[in-house]
Amino acid sequence: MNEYKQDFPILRDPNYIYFDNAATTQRPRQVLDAVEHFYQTENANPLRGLYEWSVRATDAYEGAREKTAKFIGARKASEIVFTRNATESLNLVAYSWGRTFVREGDEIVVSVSEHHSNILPWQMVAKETGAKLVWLECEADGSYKMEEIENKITDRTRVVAIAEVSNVLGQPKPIREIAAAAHRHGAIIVVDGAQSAPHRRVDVTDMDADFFVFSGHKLLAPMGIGVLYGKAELLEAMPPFLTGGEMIEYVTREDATYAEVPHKFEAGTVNAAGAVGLAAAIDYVGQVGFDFISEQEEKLTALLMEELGKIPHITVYGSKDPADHCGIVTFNVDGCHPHDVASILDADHICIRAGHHCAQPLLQYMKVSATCRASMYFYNTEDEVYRFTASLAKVREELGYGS
Amino acid sequence: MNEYKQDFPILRDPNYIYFDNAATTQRPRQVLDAVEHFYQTENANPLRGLYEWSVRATDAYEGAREKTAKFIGARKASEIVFTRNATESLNLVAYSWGRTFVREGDEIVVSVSEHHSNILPWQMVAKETGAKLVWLECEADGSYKMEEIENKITDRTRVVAIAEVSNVLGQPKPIREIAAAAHRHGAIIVVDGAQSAPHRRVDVTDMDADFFVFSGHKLLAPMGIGVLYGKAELLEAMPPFLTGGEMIEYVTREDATYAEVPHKFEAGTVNAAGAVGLAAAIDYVGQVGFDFISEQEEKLTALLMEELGKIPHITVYGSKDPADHCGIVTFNVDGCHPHDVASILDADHICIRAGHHCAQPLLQYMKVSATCRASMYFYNTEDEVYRFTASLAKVREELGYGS
Amino acid sequence: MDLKQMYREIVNEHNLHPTHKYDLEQPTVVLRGVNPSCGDDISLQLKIEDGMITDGSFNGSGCAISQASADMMLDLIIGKSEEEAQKMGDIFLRMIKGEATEEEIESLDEAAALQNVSHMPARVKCVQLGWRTMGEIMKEDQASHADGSHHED
Amino acid sequence: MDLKQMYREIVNEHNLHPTHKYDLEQPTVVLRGVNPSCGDDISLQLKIEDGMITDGSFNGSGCAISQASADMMLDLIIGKSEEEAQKMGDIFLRMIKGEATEEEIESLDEAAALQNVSHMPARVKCVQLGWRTMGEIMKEDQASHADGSHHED
Ligand SMILES: Cc1ncc(COP(=O)(O)O)c(C=O)c1O
Ligand SMILES: Cc1ncc(COP(=O)(O)O)c(C=O)c1O
Repeated sequence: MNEYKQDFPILRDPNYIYFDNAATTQRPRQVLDAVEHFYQTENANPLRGLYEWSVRATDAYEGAREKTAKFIGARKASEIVFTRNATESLNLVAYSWGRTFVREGDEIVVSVSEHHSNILPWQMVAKETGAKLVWLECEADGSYKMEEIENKITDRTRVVAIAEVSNVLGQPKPIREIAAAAHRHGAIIVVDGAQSAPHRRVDVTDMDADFFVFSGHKLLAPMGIGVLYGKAELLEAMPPFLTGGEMIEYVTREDATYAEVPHKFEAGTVNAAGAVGLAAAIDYVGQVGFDFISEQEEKLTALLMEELGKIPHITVYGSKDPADHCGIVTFNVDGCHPHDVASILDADHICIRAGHHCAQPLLQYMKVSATCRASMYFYNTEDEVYRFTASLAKVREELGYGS
Repeated sequence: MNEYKQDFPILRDPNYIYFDNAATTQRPRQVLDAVEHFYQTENANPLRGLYEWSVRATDAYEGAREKTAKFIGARKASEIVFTRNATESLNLVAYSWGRTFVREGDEIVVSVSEHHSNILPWQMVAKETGAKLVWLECEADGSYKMEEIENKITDRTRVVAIAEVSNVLGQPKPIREIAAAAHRHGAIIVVDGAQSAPHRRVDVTDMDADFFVFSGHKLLAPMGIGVLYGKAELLEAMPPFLTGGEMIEYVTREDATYAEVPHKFEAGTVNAAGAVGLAAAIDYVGQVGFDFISEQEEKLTALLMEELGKIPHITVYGSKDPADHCGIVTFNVDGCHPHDVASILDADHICIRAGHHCAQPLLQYMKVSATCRASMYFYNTEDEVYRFTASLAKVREELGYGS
Repeated sequence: MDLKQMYREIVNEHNLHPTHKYDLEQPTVVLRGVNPSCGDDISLQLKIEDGMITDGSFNGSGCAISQASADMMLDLIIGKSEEEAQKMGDIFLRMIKGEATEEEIESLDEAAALQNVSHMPARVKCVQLGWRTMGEIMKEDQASHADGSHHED
Repeated sequence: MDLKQMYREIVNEHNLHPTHKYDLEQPTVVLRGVNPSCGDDISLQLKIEDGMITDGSFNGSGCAISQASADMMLDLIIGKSEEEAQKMGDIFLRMIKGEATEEEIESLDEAAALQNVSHMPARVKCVQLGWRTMGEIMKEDQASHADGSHHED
């Protein structure tokens, strides 16, 4: 039994095995309580209030910003913009920075294992500006050779858009080296940290990311809060994206001047309660500690891969090294469509994902139309891994094969 | 004592008077519980899940969409797009519909009393497309003459962007007539319902709005969930706005085809818990009933205006008729800056707003740089009005005037 | 019937040993049906003569539910009139939406067992694929007939 | 000191009967300071001779706190050297951020009472307006001097 599990009300029911953490995590009591506490004691529209609740709401919101900045190693709190999710953060960069600073003939380097959220916005920028998308191709195990990186990033490159950890294969990329290559050629690097920030210590300053994004809901926080980190000088040079209340200084009939960074990018009433939940989640993760998180994930992944190896007719994708998975194991069962596999497992109250995982270019490259994905977090247990593999071992029989 | 007040944990402390409901409302126990229940029993990433929790999360999310559609009289649930707030909804319309369908030389009619969130996105569209902003001017009491409306809406008009209820003066506009004028000239009407949906029965079909937006947090729901209604044929003709996960069908390296409306407009992991909270809020409002809400607001407004009339040196803006205020009363105290007034009231635990209320063009037109605003909702009480006016009556003395 | 039972008793058989999965010799109409998000991709092939479905088959790939559902559908509609087939399709789709009556559901024979899927939004598209494709064929067919008759007026 | 007390005992007097609110005859430097969101708008006017602030005034409009704070600031800095004024400004701004020591705060005399405002984010810009404007004047002034001396080298 994992001691942390008790903090997660939904996980207290031992009948369910939740292995879809890369899609969204569960929320601990501490996060739910922090949000409740906000609504019960200081809920108000922050930032413009002249009364106690609004002042406290402002403090709570800006405090969450400070905490988030520290969490990912940003130099200043004002480099943190709160959004709805990683997808919105990436769109903000594409719409605001991309449409302004990318020119015809520029190249945007995107890795083939990107999530759709780090592909589609760049397809839009390419279309609107006349820039060209250039694809970083991965090896059979999902890794990227530095040679490929050095070849594709050139003086024509304006943006490198890349995930620190793939949501399909779980493999971390050498972001610091890729960032250095990008900067050598005068490009910026946009790092999708949706699958890294919950699992590894992130230091945006050390990796020298120009932009870094992640979603709260994949890191124990409530849905509806996401983060964009941007280097101060880049954020300052960018035009606003969404416009409206809270992000202005003066508005006349014809024009407007904008508030300072980061408020310039936070139009309309902010999700203060969501930010408070994120701050509580960061505290919780801090208490658990990334050492324990990595250790537990690696232990569970090693066990899972070992057990999967004992079941016939199973193909596991990606690296052979459990340390290279961030808790994500993607596989297929011969002759069985992933959706049927997931449905059969569901009958045993096991939650996994099946499909293209919002990474169709990668699956096209892997030449599979869909896969199963089990993704674990620190609150999962070895017992769950055993129960999962026991259930999976029966799937082919359940689907009519003579096992 | 108002029986509903007991449902709002934060309002149970009788020392505080919360009169900033136009900025954001408080949340009843029922809404907080619905969100907790979601996280404790069915939290998962909806829409792509193949297991029970995800199925239930999907049902909860899509159920909230159905409920929202019914709440505002939309014909189909698919005409409801969930966003973060009204501001994002308006930006979505401006970026997607506006940049695609507004042409050089077209006119965009905006009322002078609009909130910045319904002004700035249209300034952006005007700048990007070469269209022209045309201003509807109001009367001294904040009302709009049909004559002015008929004069400004012409065959050159492509969009009419207008709030059903002003957040400064509280005055409802004859949207049905304005929509008819817009449609006669082949224009669309974008209705900002941020201040109407919480206070009056809305029927988008009856008013014939092409787009209608509001924010959950001004209607008892959590922060971080907003609504865009759009007529099906308009939504279908529009390109997506944010792109990424969950809103696609096929993605290739060069291109993508998009999911059906409304999912086309909901990129990335959705805020299912927020939608669940909104559904609970709509249920709660349904139980209270708009008859009671209007009655209570009108009663409180009438009392407040009467009591304000007894205090010397006070100017109340807008209509003389309490029924024309949707609970919003904007005023100034001679010789006292609104920020000082709010600070003094805050010392008595009274929460009001002071400033430009994100409506600088209206304040420029009214020739004041800032005002005080008290905005009430059905859970406020006559006793609070008396205590508020008693405190306000002392403000000039507190600020050093011989009362 | 629980889900595993549904697979065991009905779906697997139709998926692994389909009666109608092959290319028809001389179909009068062929339509492709695709579920982009799952990758289900079938071609439905029918021979329609004088308003009667005299033969039919499907081919392609996809999950067990999409394949089995298409196979069961062909069991039901071969030998029926276009009208009857359309009515069945209508009942089937309503069953999946949870809107069909007991009696209607019984009329679908074996395919009635698929009603379980109505509780699985992610699988609804799979189970519907064959039926929706059939519905589109019928609609187009009628439209062209209607067109024809208008011309004759 | 609670907020009402702060108004009553200090702010109101400086707001309603400011000592330094008028246009200076021959300022050596004038700078406008604005808080867009509140509408506070002052012009700070100083006479600086040989590194000494020999006279000063402000004019404009705004909330009581912005006006009173500017008036109190002028009480403090007139007759002081630029350096001393800058140091006071630094202490004042740190006080509002909650980062000044007891001793430092005491050195601000009456203006120390404004520390209350540090708990009111919406008023922080008001209380800072005069001080920030003064700080900018000093910075520019030094920059031009530094420039000057460099030229002489
Ligand atoms: C009339 C009006 N429109 C739009 C908005 C913007 O709402 P939000 O800040 O929730 O996006 C508001 C509220 O501030 C409003 O009062
Ligand atoms: C690598 C990666 N990037 C981006 C996203 C998008 O995150 P969200 O859906 O929270 O915007 C995800 C998660 O789905 C992801 O795994």
